[in-house]
Amino acid sequence: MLERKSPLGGHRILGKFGRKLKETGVTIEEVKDFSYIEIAFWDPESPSLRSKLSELLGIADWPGPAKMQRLKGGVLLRIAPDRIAYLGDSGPAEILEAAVAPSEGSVVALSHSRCYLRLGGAEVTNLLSRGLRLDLRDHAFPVGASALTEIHGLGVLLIRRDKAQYDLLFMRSTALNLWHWLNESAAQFGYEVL
Amino acid sequence: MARFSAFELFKKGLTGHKNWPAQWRDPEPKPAYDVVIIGGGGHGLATAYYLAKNHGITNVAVLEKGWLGGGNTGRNTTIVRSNYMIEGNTEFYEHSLKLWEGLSQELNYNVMFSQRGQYNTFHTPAQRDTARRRVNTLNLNGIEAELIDAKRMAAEVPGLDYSESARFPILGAIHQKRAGTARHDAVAWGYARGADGYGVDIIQNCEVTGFIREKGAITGVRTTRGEIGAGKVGMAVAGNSSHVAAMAGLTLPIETHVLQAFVSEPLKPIFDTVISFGAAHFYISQSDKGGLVMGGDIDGYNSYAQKGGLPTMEHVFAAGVSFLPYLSRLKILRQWGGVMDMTMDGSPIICKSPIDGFYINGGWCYGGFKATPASGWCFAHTIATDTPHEASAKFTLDRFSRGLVIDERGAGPTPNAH
Amino acid sequence: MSTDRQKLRIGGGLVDRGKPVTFRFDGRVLKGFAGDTLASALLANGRHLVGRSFKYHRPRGIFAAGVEEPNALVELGAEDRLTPNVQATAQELYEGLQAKSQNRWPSLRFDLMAVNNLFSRFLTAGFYYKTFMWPAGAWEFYEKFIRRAAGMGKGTHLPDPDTYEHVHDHADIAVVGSGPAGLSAALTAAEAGKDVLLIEQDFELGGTLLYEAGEIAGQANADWRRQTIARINGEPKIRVLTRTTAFGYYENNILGCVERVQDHVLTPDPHVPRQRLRHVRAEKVILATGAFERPFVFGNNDLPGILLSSAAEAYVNRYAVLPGEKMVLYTNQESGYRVAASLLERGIRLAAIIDARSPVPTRHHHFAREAGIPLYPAHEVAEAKGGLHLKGLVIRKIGDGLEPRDIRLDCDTLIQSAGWAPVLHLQSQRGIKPVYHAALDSYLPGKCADGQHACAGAAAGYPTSEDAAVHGHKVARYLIGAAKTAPRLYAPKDAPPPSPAPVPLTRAKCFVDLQHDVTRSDIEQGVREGFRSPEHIKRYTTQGMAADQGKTGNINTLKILSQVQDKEQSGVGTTTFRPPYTPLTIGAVAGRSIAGELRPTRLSPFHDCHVRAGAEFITAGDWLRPWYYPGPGEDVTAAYIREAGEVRSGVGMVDVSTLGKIDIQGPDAAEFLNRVYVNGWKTLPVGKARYGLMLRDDGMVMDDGTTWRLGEHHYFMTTTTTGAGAVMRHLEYLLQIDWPELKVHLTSVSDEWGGVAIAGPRSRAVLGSSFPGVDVSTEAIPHMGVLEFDHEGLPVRICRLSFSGELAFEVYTRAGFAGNLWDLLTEGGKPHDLRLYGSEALGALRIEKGHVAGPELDGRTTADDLGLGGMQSTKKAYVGSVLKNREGLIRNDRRQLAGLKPVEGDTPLKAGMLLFEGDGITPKGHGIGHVTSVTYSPELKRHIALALLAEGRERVGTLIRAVDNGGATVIDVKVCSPHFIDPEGERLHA
Amino acid sequence: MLRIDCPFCGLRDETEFTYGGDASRTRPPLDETRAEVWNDYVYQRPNPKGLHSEYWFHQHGCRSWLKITRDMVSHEITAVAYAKDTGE
Repeated sequence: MLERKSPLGGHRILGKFGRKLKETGVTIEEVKDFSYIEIAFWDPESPSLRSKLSELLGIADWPGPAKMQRLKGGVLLRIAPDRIAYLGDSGPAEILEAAVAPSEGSVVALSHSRCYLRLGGAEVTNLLSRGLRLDLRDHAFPVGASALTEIHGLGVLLIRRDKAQYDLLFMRSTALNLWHWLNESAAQFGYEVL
Repeated sequence: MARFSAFELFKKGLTGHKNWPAQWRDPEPKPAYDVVIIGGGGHGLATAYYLAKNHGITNVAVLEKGWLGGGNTGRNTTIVRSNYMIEGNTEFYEHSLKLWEGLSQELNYNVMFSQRGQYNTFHTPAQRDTARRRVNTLNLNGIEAELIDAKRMAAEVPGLDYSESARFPILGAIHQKRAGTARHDAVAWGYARGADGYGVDIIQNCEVTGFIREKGAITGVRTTRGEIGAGKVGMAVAGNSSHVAAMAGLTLPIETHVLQAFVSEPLKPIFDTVISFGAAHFYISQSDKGGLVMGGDIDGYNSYAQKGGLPTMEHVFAAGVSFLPYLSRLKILRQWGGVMDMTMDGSPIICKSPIDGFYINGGWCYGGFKATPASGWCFAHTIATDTPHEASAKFTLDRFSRGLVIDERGAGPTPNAH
Repeated sequence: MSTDRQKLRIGGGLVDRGKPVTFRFDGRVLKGFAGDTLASALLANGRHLVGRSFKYHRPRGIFAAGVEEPNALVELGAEDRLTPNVQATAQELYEGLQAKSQNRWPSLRFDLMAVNNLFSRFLTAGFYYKTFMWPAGAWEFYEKFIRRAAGMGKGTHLPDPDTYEHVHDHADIAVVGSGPAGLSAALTAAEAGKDVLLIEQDFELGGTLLYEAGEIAGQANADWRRQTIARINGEPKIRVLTRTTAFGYYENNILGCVERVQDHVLTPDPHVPRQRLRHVRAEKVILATGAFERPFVFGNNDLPGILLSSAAEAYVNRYAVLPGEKMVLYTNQESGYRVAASLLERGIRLAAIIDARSPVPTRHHHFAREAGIPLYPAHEVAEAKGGLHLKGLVIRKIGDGLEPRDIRLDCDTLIQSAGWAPVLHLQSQRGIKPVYHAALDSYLPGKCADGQHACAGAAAGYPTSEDAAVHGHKVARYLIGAAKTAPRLYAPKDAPPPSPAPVPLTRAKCFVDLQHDVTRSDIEQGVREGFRSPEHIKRYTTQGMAADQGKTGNINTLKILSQVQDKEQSGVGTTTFRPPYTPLTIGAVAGRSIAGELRPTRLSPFHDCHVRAGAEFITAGDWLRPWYYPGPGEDVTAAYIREAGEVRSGVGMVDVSTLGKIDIQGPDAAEFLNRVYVNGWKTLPVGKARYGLMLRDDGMVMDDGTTWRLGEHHYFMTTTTTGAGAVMRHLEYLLQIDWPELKVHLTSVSDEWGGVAIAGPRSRAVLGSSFPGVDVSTEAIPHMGVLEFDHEGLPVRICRLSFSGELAFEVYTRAGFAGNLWDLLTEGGKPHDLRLYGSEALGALRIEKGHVAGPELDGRTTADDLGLGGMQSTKKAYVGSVLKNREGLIRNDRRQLAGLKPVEGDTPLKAGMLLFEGDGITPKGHGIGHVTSVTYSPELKRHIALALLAEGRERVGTLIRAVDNGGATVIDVKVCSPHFIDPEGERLHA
Repeated sequence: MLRIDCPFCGLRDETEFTYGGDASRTRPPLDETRAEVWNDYVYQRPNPKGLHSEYWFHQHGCRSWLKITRDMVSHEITAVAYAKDTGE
């Protein structure tokens, strides 16, 4: 098995950085082994297609706009009117790739084009408000919400995993710009790269 | 009209400045004029001035919906230069610069044209090649300009980020010595006073609400101060060209966009020239009062609001601080916006319209202020003689359908990209 | 030399005597306390003179106690933290603070520039416009002196060492200002369950409650403030931002705010930004911004020692500082007496009260009598007397037909209150004009039609803290929907008619704009000269254009305009308030997107490989690309010539990952391509690629690239590096807007795939050794053939295509495996001496071959101009197919792609040279073309170039001239085909 | 700053979008050969000082092209829809 190289490369150094505070405000962890695929449908509302895929993936329902649907090994996200994305272990990705016929839609594997971080800590929402223009208050962006948006001029896919945990998926070629922004912005809270 | 001079200033100073007359009259509109110019900004006033001065046409009214000079004339970053590369633009802007050089004396009004030079930086070898083409074009058209390297630039302009490791390293610049800045309001006032001196009626608070037509031709205008007959009607209403032309039934190849400008707190001399940055849209000069006058890109979407938004301001200053890191600690006093006609090729329009009796001057994009004298000169010529002036002959309305666009940036029919 | 004695410090106040602070002003070591502003600390030390005015360099002192201060501007800090034009009245004092006075030379007390004052009668409004015109071109000479004398503080050319950031806030209700109205509004909204953001520019909450005497609900202001703040601190729904100024109010209820995080410490924590620009998005906004006190206009009203009465109250009650020892009040309304009473409460008895009203209400007479303060009813101040400080006043009885009789009053301080001006800057920024209310002689907020915001408290005209607190509460209830109707603005039923502002008869200067030295007579002169609109007056006299933007002067200007023109004040109009409300630090606006982060820097997945190989990099669009790989002692020229030669004679490898890549799928993909490219796509078989050219709608070339057919309904498109984003957007536009009937899906895969080109006669051999077992023969992969396979887990896509004119292959893999592919190819290339080449050599090779790139695809060229006209199908319609035939685009004299060879082969050409006929006539004008791309051709061992040349194809074989340096350099060149090497494409098909 | 209520993503700042210009025009059919028709489509703009129909691309969001009605003076947005659904 070849190992997929992270675009963060040697720039991701483990340890504690920034302000020395009693509590480390933010944690940053890179998720390295993941699958990310996007499936665009010709008829995204087709009930037969939905039920077929829901059954294959073992989920009760299709994710609504800007929502994530947890499934075994990953999450399913509705990222555009005619498009869903899957993020997680390779198993469901392979099932989806095999299951969608060209007459139903098109599948594009994009795992290599993305960098994937998991952010946590008591100050994580505060940190994200330095770059995200979205309303991250609990009622506006609850656990389970997802959004395609931008930070620092760079497109990101954001998922709220938990009250104080977010996933951030962004493009490989500009990953270091986002990484620098994240490190500089997190310094005031004290942060740890896990 | 009292002639302005140091002596006059001295004399009137002794009597407490009680004897200065009004710089222009405030007449009631007459029933009809030989020529009516819509728009009392720099371009309209200059047109009236040159109609009178160059063509002897003095029965002229300039109609201004607000106060004269209240549009883009007083809302720009005051840069004057003539470093345009594409045929049509090159000659026109040089014609304009030459007029600027004698304007204060011509108008007997100090427009404070300060030829402190302008630098246009480049940051990649490809940009240097384009700069070389531009400089060669200028030089071979008799316009002084120089391609200078980063070393010389660093010696002449301190405080920029000249490091080779900069994200957009400064490789050099086009330098035009004769370029500079002028006091924008004074240009409108000077032309107004000049035109008024020839008998032109400048009528403020007079908005045009429609056109009077006879057999298809335009023979006058309806205004908030009544109907005014006109032998010819010229329009110079930057930002509102589409709006006014629509009253005449014309659709133009123009979109209106807002361009912001910014001025800093007053500072002792800290920046002695004019710079436009080649890697991101940002330009800067320092006014005589000490404020740094800065600008950048248009906001990017059609707008008639004379104010801009935060995102563009942030882009402008991200670029500004990247090139002049010392700007960071200084402060902005004022943010404002002007609405500009952006044409589909980035170049202006000065021509007779398809409607008899109606003449168009508009579509100035970023170039309006520096164009003021030549715009007035050429538009007056077009109105007076019904033929284009050679310096503006290419600025026709039919150049689009004929494929004769003057696309300085090569951006194509995308107005917000010019 | 240091002194601990703060001679004008008194008891009480809110300063922290447990925390003494040492600071410097103009080099002198002085003491203050935590809780002081720089201004209050200076006053405590008896220093009133702080700066010099803009034009006449007259001495100026402390005038206000807040952000409306026009005079007390100082340079703060030193070296790279030097910050000019800081308002001493708004600057929190901190240990180690260093400040300097400005705009004076050689010293503050003795300023030689004050000579301007002597000539001031000639330096009135608009004087610049009337002189300095002779001789022509001499303006720059005069200008130098004028510029040196103008300006205020000094900046530095040193880069700012501090950082700044942006923050995005969301709230149900944003409250600007924490005076009585703001505090009660915030509390009301929060208690109703709303998320509230309370924004205060000061370092303490409370606004006027910090110093003003008064009562709210039976409690003293100070007590009410303490209790309310305690409630606010205990309310989880309220977030409080102090030291934060709402500087701009934009569409969609967005407030631009700047938080001064570390402007009150000497050495900032490097991990924390100095300031934050906060974008506050609130559903509703409450503007509890207070009011500014208005000064009077009288002779020498700029002398140090003359200040606003509210400022005096603040200095006494909040900062425990006596502004002066013999204070006189000049007023025409109620609040002046409130201040007098407040001072009296602190044991400070005014030396006199001058009241411009006639008659003065009886209660004020009573007050003055009981307090033992001489009252001068119906009197005006004609003129102030003094040098560097106020020494006395000349006052007169106001009245018709009275022989003016001067009364001289000795004093060292004048506090004045001519009325109030609600702070309407933010509302006005939303395009809502303030409305003049004659009964109040003041401007009140205009109507907010959309119900998104409201002004509260003093900003709505309410004069007392109690009224303001009640109004704040009501406004909050209205905006959260608990009350149906908008609370009224202040409209007292029995308001006394305002007394007209006195027009003093004096020869002394009566200032309207203290910072810019604009006087009443400047305005009168402007009006005489025809400048009647407030905007004209502002521009002609520069009133309101100083750093304070006329916060205390604008209304007096409007009053004077109304008097001079004998017009109703409501008909005079106003100037427009624009952001920022107070001066805004540029660094905060820029945030973190500066320098290396101004734009993203895109890195190829092979980036580390290039670094290891010693590449020099260059930017291409947002990308960083290997420019060349220097050998020992090589510069870019030596390196690219070697690299290009190695490709021609052997084999080389170049990174092509920066090309835009688009995955195209769907049953209508072929039809789609057929519409967007000029050439035909219906017949391209699976496993083959084709070069395609796209036009814009106007018929100009937009982009080019190859598109590979991977499957029945599956294509892989490449675009140019710089065109990638625009092409993707353009294609999505067409699919979503114009041709939604086409079943085509697009996905950008630019970052998913990384690739290299292997070019040169031995390229096939490199592939052979790198992928043993894969058939790379001509039969298996012919010209434009596509191969997809998996090599030991490595997914590979290969297409045989060439940019260099040599036999070449583009080899792609998934980006995370780029390093693996690199290693595999380098290893496989070893036996064949595989070399690396960068973008410069790539350019040389494509020029030799006559391929067009950026300099030729400049947005002004047609396919025919580029010699690609033959590609354009005549059998189908495509984007741009109609407009490309406009007369101007098919003229014979258009500039066409041509090759150039200098007659002397060792003479280099330069891109950007202009071309002229070879007729010997002095070159002039735009010429007949220009050189677009140049290189030394290792193959031909000479310099060559591509050009866009009028009738270029017909000129092949003729001699023309390339001109540089404005005509000083003229090089004879021969026009040739742009295809310098292998015009028949034999190598390509080898 | 504009805020656009993307029918898919919800209310977002203008910075996530790319402006696509006037949406009152309709692209002529591909087989339209009259230059004047194309010329009008490519170059002429009504540019009203009032309600303006325009395209915006949700570049950093769902990548939908939207058709928006916006007042060019007040910048108030009165309608947003997928461009796909508003075609002829």
